[in-house]
Amino acid sequence: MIEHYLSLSVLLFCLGVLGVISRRNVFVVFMSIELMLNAANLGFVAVARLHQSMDGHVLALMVMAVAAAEAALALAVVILLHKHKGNLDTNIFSLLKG
Amino acid sequence: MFDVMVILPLAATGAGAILIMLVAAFETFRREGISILGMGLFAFAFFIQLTVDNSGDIYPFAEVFNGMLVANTFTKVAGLIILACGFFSALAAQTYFTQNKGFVLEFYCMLLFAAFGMLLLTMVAELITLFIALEIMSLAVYTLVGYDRHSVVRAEAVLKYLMLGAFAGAFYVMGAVLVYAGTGSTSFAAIGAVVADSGYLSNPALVGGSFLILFAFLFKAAAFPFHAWVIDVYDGAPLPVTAFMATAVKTSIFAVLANFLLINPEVHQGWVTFLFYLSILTMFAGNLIAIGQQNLKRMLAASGIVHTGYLLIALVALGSERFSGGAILFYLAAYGVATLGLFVALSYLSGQDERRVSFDDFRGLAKVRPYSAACIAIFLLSMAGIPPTAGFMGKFYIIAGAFQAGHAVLAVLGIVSSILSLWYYLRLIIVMYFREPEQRFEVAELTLAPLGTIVLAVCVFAISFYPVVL
Amino acid sequence: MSALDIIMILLRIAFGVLVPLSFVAVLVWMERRGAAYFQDRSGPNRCNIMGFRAGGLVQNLADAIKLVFKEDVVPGHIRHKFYFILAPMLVFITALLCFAVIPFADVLLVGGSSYIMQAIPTDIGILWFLAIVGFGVYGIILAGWSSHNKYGVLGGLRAAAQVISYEIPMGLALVSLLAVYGTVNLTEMAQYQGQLLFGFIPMWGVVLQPLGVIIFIVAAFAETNRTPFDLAEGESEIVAGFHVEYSSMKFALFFMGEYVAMFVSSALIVTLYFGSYQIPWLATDTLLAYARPVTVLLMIGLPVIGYFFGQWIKKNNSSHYRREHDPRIRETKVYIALLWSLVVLLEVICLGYLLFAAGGGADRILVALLQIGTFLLKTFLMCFVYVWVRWTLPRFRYDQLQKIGWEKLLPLSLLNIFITSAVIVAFG
Amino acid sequence: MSTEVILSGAIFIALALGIPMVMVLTVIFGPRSGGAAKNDPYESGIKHMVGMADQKFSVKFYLLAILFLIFDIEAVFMYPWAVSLRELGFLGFAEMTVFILLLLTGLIYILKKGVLNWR
Amino acid sequence: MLDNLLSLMIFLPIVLGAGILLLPVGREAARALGLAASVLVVLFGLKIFLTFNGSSGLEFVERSPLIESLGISYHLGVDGISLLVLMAAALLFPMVYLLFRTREKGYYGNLLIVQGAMIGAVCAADLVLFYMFWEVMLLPVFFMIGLYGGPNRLKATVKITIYTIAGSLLMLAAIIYLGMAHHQATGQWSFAMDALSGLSLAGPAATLAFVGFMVAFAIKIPLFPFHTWLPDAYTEAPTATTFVLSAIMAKIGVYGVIRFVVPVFDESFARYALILACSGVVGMMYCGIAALVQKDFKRMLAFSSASHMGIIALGIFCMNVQALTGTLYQIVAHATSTGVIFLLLGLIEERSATRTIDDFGGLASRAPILAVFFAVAMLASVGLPGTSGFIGEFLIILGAIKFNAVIGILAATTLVIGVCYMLWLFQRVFFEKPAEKTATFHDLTAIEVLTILPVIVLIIVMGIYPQPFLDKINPAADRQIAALAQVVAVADSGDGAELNNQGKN
Repeated sequence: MIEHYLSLSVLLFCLGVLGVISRRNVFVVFMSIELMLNAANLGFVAVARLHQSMDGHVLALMVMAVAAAEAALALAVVILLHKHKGNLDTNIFSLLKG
Repeated sequence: MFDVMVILPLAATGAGAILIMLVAAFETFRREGISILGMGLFAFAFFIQLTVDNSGDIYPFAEVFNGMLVANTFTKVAGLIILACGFFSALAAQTYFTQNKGFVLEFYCMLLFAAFGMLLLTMVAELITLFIALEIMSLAVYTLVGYDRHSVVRAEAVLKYLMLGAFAGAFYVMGAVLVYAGTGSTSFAAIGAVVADSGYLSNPALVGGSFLILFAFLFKAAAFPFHAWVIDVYDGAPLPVTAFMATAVKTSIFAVLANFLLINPEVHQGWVTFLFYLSILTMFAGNLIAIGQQNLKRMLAASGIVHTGYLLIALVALGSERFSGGAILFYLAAYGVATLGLFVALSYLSGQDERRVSFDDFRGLAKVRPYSAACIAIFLLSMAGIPPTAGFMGKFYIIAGAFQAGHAVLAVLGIVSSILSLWYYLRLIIVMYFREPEQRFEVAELTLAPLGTIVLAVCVFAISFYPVVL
Repeated sequence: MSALDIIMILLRIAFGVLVPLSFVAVLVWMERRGAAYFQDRSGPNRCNIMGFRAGGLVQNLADAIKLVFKEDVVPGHIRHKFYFILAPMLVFITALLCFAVIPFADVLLVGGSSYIMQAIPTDIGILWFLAIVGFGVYGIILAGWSSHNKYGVLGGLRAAAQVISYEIPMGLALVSLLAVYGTVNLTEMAQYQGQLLFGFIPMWGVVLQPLGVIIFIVAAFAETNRTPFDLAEGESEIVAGFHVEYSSMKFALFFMGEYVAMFVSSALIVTLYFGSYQIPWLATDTLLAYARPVTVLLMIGLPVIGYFFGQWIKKNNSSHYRREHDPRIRETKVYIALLWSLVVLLEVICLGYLLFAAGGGADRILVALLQIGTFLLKTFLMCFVYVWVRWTLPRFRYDQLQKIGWEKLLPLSLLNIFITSAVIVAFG
Repeated sequence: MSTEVILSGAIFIALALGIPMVMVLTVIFGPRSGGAAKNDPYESGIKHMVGMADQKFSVKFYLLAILFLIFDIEAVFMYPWAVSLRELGFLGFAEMTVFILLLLTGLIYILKKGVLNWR
Repeated sequence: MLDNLLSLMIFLPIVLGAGILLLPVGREAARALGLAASVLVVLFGLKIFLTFNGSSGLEFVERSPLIESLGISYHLGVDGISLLVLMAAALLFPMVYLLFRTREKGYYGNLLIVQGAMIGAVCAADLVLFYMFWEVMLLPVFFMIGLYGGPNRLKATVKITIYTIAGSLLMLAAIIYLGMAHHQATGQWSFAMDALSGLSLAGPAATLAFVGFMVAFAIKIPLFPFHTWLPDAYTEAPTATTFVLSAIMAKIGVYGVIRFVVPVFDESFARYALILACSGVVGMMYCGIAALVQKDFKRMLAFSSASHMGIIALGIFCMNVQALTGTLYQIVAHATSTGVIFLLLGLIEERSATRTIDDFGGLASRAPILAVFFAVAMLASVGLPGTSGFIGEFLIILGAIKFNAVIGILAATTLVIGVCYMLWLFQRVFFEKPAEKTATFHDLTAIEVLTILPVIVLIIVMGIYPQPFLDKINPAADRQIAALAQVVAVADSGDGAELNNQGKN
C-alpha cells in the first residue's frame, strides 16, 4: 500500500517540477510549487501511517504552515509586480538578466 | 540552568525581533534610534553567545524540544559568525539608508528574524526543525530583499529568489519524505543509527531523499548547477541585505550541511564523489562569471559562488580527523569578514541610490579616500587569499584538509581557481589605486560605516591568527 | 456487509440529504413569515392549491416552479462560462456536504452492530466541516469573478474577505471547544454533552464555553453571509453582490445554498454548544432504562400538544374579519383533522410498542427517534434565532465588520483559549 | 477507513453533486429570448458609470487574504494541541501560551500598522 | 631587546612602513623615518654578521608557536646560507633614502615594508611563515610599480603580480603537501624546516610539490621560461623598486631554492638538476642576447640582470660545493653591483629625463665620479678579476664544468656576451661625443658620493679579500652538499638517475 501512496506522491511532485519548469505564468509556477509541497505532505502522512509515528503528521502540518507563509509572500510580490508591469509572464522580468 | 544559556542567544534574537516589530509599529523611534537598537540587540546576542561555554554535544531542554536541537562548539562559533554578520549588516544599513530610499522601520526586525532562523538552523538535529528554521530564515530574507515597494528591480529580484527558493524548499521537503520513509525517523541521531545499522547505499529511499535534500542545500548555498539565481538576486537586493545574504546565509547553510553530512560517515562517503566534482565546477563556473562582470555587486555575488566552491572542498574533506568543522567555520568567518567589509564600505561609498557600483566608478578612490581604499584593498586581498590575511589562513586550512582527505587534485584545482580569481580582485585594486579620481565620494554625516570598515579591516588580520577551534 | 448495513447507510444518507433540502422550504417560509411577524404584516398568504395554503408554504412551491420555468440567462460578456456555471454548484454542494458529518442521534446498536448516526459515519467530524466550509469561499469568489460585473466582483471580494476573516475566530473558538471535549469526533462531542455538571447542570457546550458560544455564533452568522453581516449582497449598495448576474435555477442554487448553510450552521451550533440530540437530564442510557415510562409520558403529552397546536392553527388561520364562504374555515378544519389523526396514529404506534415490542432493539430505535426529534427541534429553534436576528439588527458597515472580526473576536477567542486551557490544565 | 464510510461518503458526495443538476431543468423548460441588453453587465440600468469589473479594488482585500492564510494556518496548529491538551499538561499549556502571545503580538502589529483601517 | 634581533629587523621596518602609510606623515618625515629605520637595520645586520660564528646550524633562533594545532610556529634563524642574503637585504637600503629625496611618502612606506618582509622571508625557518613573508613582499612592489612606475606601469604591474601570485599559490599547495607528508610520517603537524628536511619524499605527489616550489622560485628568480614579466617590470618600475627587485628579491628566489627545495626534495632535485641547469644557461644566453639589442638603458640592464640571475641559479643546480659557495657569494656580489648600477641609472634618468641609450654620450667628461662608480659596478657585474663578481662567477663556472662540461663552457661563453654589451653600453653612454640631452648633466653630489662609496668599497674588498665571507658560507654549503651527495649517490645506484649519470660522464 505504501508504495502506491509514495508513487502517487512522487508522481505529483514530478508534475509540480514539470509545471515549474515549463509554465511561464508566475501564478501557475507558484501553484506548481504548492503542488510539490502537497505531494510531499501526502508522502509524509502515508509514511507516518507506515511507521506508526506522529512525526510525519507534524511535518505535514508544518509544511502547510510554511506553504501558507510562502504563498502570502508570493501573493504580495506578485501583486507588486503586476502593479509595475501589468503582466505576470516570467519572461518579461528581465531587468536583472546578466 | 545551563540549557538556558545555550538557548538564550536564540531567544534574545527572536525576542529582539519581536521587540523591534512592536517598536516599529508604535513608531517609538525614528530611523536612527531603531538602527542603534537593532545593532545593540545583535551585539547583545553576540556577547551572550560568546559567554556560552558548550563543549561536547548538549541537547538543550531535551524534554521540551525532544532533542531536536543540539549545541556544541561548532554551533556556537557558527552562531557567533552569524550574529557578527548581522551586526555589521545592521551597521551597513544604518549608513546605507542615510543616502538611499526605501527604509522601513521593520528592516531590523526582519534582519533579526533572519538571524533567528539562522541560529536555529545551525542548532538543528532533526528534519522538521531544520525545515522550519530554513524557512524562517528564507522568508525573512525574501522580505529583506523585496521590501522596497517602489523599485521594480527589487521586486524582480525577490520574485526570482522566492520562486527558486520555494522550489528548493519543495525539494527539501520531498527529500525529507523519502528519508523519513527510508529510516522511519526524522532525527539525525536516529537516521545515523539506522545507517550504521543497515548501511546507506542499500537504502534507496534514504539515498534518494538525502540527495534531494542536498539539492536544496546546494541551491541555497549557490553551488554549481543551482548558482544562476544568486547573481541577479544579489544585484537586485539593497547593499546591506546583499551583505547579509552573502555571509550569514552561507554560514548557516554550510553549518547545517556539515551537521547533516556528519550524521554518519557512510552518508558522507556516499556523497563525496558528487561533491568532489561539484566543488570543481562551482569554483570554475563562479570564476568565469565573475571575470565578465562590470558591476561590483554582481562580481561579489559571482565570487561568492567561487567561495562556495572552496567550502564544498572543505565538505568533501569533512570527517578527516582534524579539519572537520573548524576549517569550514574559519573560512566562513574569514570570508564573512572580508565580504561584509566590502559591503560596509560600499554602503557609504556607493552614494545616493547606489549610483556607484561598477568598477569604473571607483576610479582613483585611493586618492580621495585613502583609508577606505586601503580597507577595501585589504578585504580583496583577504578574499584572494594573500597572507597574512584571514582569507589566506582559511584557504590554508581548507587545502590542508583536502590534502589530508587524499584529494590532492581538489587542492590544486582550488589553488588554480584562486589564481583565476585574482583577475577580478586585483582589478578593483588597480582601478582604485592606479587611476585618476573623477568622483568625490561624499559621505553623509553621522554614519558608522567608515568606522565599521576599519574594525573589519583589523579583524581580517586578527582572525588570521585565531586558531581553529575544533 | 449485511442488508441491515446497507439499509442503515441509505437511511442515514437519505436523512442527510433530504432533511436539509426540506428544511430549505421550511426556513424560507419561516423567514418570510417571521419577517412579516416582526414587521407586523401578513407575509405570503395567497398561494394555494385548491384553497390549501399550508400557512404560506405553498408559496415556496410556486416560487420553485417559477424559477424552473424562467429563462436561464448567461450574459454574453461572461468569458469563463464554466466557472460561471460551477460557482452556484460549489456554493450549494459545500453547504450540503457540511451536514454529512453532523450526528442526529446517538450511536445506534441494532442487530449486533453499532451505527454512528451521521450521514457519513466518519470520526474526523469537525475537521471535515472546517475543510468543506473553507471550500465554500471558492464558490462565492468564482461567482463574483466570473460574472465580470463590478458589483459581482466587489460582492465576491467582500464576501470572501468576510468569510475568511470570520473563519479565524470561528476556528479559534473551536479550539477551546476541542480542548474541552478532547476530541474532534462530533458524535463523541454530543455524547460528552449528555453528562451532568455538578450533578444537575447539563454539560452543554454553552455552559462550558459561554464566551466561545458567543464568538462562534457571531462568526457563524458572518460565515453564512446573514444579516447583520450580509454586506456581500447589500442590495442597496451593490445590487445583489456576487450573484447579480445569475438567474433562474442558478440563482435558486445560491438561494438554496444559503438556506442550507444556515441550517447546517444551526445544526452545528446545536451540536457543539446546545447538547446536540441530547434531551436535558435524559442521556441515552437513562432514556433506554426508562423507555416505557417515557413512552407513557409521551402518550399523555401528545394529545395535549395536539390540542394546543390545533388552537394555534385555529387562531392564526382565520380572517381578521368575517366573510361568507371563507375557504379558511374549511382549510382549518382539514388541518385539525389531519393533526388529530396524526396524534392518534402516534398513540397507536406507541401503544403497539408498549404492548408488543418494548425492550431491546425497539427501545433503541425509539430513543434514536426521540433524539432525532430533539435535534431537529433544537436546530429549528436555532434557525429561528437566525431569522430573529436578521429582522432585528441593522446591517454593519464594512469597516465595522472587519473591526469586529479582527479587533474584538480574534483577541477574545485567543483569550478564551487561554482561559479554557488554563482551567483544563489546572483542574484536569 | 471502513468500507461503510467510503461507501456512504461516495454516495453522499455523488448525491450532493447530482442535486445541482436540477439546473438542467431550466434549460429544458425555460423560455429563450434574445436581446442585446441581456448581454451587458447588469448595472441597474446605469451603463458604465462607475468603472468596470476589471478596475482595481482596494488592496486591503489582498492583505486580508494574506492575513487569513497566516492566522488560519496558525489555528491549524492548535487543533491537535487542543485535542491532546490533557495529556500535554502544563508544558503544553505553557508552550501554547507563548504561541498565543506571539499571535497576539502579530495581531497588535497588524492593527497598529492600520492594515484594517478601511478608509 | 637584542635577544630578538631578527624580529626587530623584520618588524621595525614593517610597522614603521605601515605607520607611514596609514598616518598623515609628511614626505620629508617619511624619508627621515625610513632612513633612520634602514640605518638601524644595517646596524643590527652588522651586529649579526659579526657575532655569527657559522659552525653550527641556525643561530639567533627565535621560536614561539603561532598556530599550535597545525604546528605552525614563529620560527626565525640565520645560518650560513641566509646570512649573506640577509646582509644584502639589510645593507643596501639606506642608499635609496639618501639618493631619492623627492618621492611621495607611500614610496618610502612601501620600501620599508618590502624590506621587512624580505628580511622576514630570509630569516624564516618555518615554511608557512616563509610563505607569509614571501607574499607580503609582493604587495609593496605591486603598489610601487603601479603607483610610481613609468607610462606602461599597469601592464607591468598586472604581469608581475599574476605571475608571482600564481607561482606562490602553487608553492602554497606544495607547502601544505609537505606539512601533510610530515603528518603522515610522524603523526604530528609541522612546517619547520628542520623537521621537513628529514622527510624522504617520493612518488608523483612529491614531484608535483617539487614542481610547485620550483615554479614559484623560478618565477621570482626568474629562470628562463618564466622570465617574461621581468623586462616590463624592471623597465616600468621606479628606480628603487627595480633596485629592490633585481638586487634582493630575485636573490630570495635563489635563496629559496637552496634553502627549501634542495634539502627537502633532494631526490627530485637531483633528478631534474640537469634540466634546471640547462634552463639556467638558456636563460643566461637568451637574456644576454636580448640585452645586446635593447635601445632602452634600463631595459638592457634588466635583461643583463636576468642573465646574471641565470648563472646564479645555475650555481645551485650543479650540486657541488664550489658552485654553491659561488652562488651564495655571487648573491651578495650581484646584489651590490646590480644595485649600484640601477641606482646610478636612476640618478642618470632623473637628471636627463631619458633612458634611450642613443640620447646619451660623453657623460664621463661631465660626471667623472659617476663614471668611475659606474665602471666599478659594471666591471663587478661582468666579473672582472679583482671585483666581487669575479670570485662568485669563477666558482660557479668551476662547479658547472665539474657538473657538466658542456653547460660550464656555455655559461662561460655567455659571460663574454655580458662583457660585450656592458662595455658597449659604457662606451656609448660615457664616452663618444656629448649629446645635447646631457648638456646640463652634473656630477654626483657629496651626499650621493658618500652614499655609494661604501658599497663600491665593499665590491672591491669582496673581490680582493673574499676569505672572511667565504668562511661564513662554507660550513653551511658543505653541510648542504654533504646531505645532497648521499642522496645523489643513492640515486646514482638506483633507477631514474640517468640524467645525472649522463651529466657526470
